[in-house]
Amino acid sequence: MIHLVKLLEAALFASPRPVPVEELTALASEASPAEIASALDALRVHYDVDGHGVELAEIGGGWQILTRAEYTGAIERAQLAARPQRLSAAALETLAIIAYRQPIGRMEVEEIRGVAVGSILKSLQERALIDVVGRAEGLGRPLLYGTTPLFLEQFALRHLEELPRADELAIALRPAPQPL
Amino acid sequence: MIHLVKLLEAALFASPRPVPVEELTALASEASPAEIASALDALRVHYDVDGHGVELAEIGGGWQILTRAEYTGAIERAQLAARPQRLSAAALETLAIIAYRQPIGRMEVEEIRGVAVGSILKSLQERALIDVVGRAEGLGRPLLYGTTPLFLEQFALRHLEELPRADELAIALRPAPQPL
Amino acid sequence: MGAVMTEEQAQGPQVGVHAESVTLVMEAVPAVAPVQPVSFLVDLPAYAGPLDLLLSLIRDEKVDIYDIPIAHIARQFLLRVRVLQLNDAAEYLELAARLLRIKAQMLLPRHGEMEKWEDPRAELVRRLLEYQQMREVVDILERRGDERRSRFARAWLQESGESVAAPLSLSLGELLTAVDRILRVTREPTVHTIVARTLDVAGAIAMVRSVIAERRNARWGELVARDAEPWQILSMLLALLELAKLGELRLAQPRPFASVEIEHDSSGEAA
Repeated sequence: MIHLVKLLEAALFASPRPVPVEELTALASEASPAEIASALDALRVHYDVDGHGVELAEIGGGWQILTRAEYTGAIERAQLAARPQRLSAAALETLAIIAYRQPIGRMEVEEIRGVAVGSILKSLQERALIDVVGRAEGLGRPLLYGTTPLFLEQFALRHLEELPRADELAIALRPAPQPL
Repeated sequence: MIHLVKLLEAALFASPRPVPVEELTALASEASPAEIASALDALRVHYDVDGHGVELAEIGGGWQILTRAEYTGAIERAQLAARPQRLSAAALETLAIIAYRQPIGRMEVEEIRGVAVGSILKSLQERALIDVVGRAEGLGRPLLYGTTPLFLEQFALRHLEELPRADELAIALRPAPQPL
Repeated sequence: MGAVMTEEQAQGPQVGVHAESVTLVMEAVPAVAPVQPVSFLVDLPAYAGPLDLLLSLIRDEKVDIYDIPIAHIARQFLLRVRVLQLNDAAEYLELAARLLRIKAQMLLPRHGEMEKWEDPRAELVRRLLEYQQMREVVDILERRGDERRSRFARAWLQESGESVAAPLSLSLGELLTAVDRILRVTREPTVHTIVARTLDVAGAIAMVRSVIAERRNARWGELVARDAEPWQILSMLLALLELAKLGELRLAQPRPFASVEIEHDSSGEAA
């Protein structure tokens, strides 16, 4: 590959979005637009003829290097198999509150976290980390949530009492005293 | 290029982070680890010999395609990508201590550095270079910190053992001089 | 500073010190003995902490780290703290106080058996070496970090919808961090800030010994500054009790709430 082609390859690789030709000319002021165009063409041909896992594509007025479609399925499957997902900070906080305060209703969790948690509860339930364990007394008999055996398994705990600093949290997360 | 090399190239291209070896193995279950290793080698040689704008690097327990250093200046000037900021001297000192002494608590870091590090720990944690890895026994059960995979990635380390051992440093700790 | 100085420090604020300004500074610090006027321009970079400042001082003055001329270095340290206007940084003042204490300890007469004499500088040397070792690692990290920063990774993010089917990665550390976040934002009264300050009983013992060796007696109020922090008061109290137990001094309080009187115990010496 000639220098200009290598420079374009590096730039397209490092850019977070498709790069229009005008911006590519800023890379090499000595190169004419025609030279840039022919270098792009050389890169495209190199990827196609030489047999690469990637290809050069023109998208939305710009140029971008993309993985070839035939490999995307295998890549996604490998990611799922090898790269475990992590919970978001919000989901972890919700999970922690439920772990230490169960059984607990959605409104109490929202009081502590200060934000709505409806969708988080749903996704934690889909992941089988929490489940509905009953209904509270009182108006509307709201659902109460608790952690599942899978939750204990995830943290290698035998039972809930093994959670560290339970005493501190029990105090901090105590329900507010009822008005008389 | 043979199929396996193209598949690996596509997977490495698709990922902004180093791809862990397990994920590469999951990519082609029919290929042996030796075949994966030799395919990676073929890709590395192809990039080097054929003259590409990118190269293959082994980092943080995985493999990653990176642009060659000689193009960084031009890419930055064309504003197609920006380099991350350097860490402050204080943050680097804190990171160095954690890398060598992990798991380590805040007070021990402060003892070595001679200054308070609370806010630095917080910002290193926000940048995902360190994380809480547990709690110490004893009063207050202080949090213990360790480095993350992103730390290895940002300092181009294959693994922690690539850092020199404490006794290999030029200033190995000597016993205090004997009184005359 | 040589190889240990980071680029960041080199780019940090530079303070040029002329002989005149040093003289002015000296007048403002009566506690520091006057030094020969500095007749050359000194460039002082920004420091990452008191140990960094002390270490570069040792390097600049070309003294042996295993045999630090403590009086001279303490004077230079205080001078730089003044010039760099680090007076408000407790960490710098704490180290300055430590240096002065070591200086006092060095002046103590070493009676009798020399083998039992412990170099008061030993702990400081150990800390300096440990710190210097860490700075070496910083150099390595900085070099590797710069190398990595000179290469770009793929920036474009492929769309991949979050799939519930993927296995979960959960650690107790993550859960505990979440717990800490909750504790910080919920009930503020239950969150205590614990100040990281260990007691320095050994330092207090050394100070009492040096005072008693010189004057035979002292009063509590003379050993503990009025604005002393709790850890200093506690350290002194423990030091006095320890020394009384060892028979090196006697403690007496003539009447309730009076300042405690500390007296050299000569009976212990005779025994």
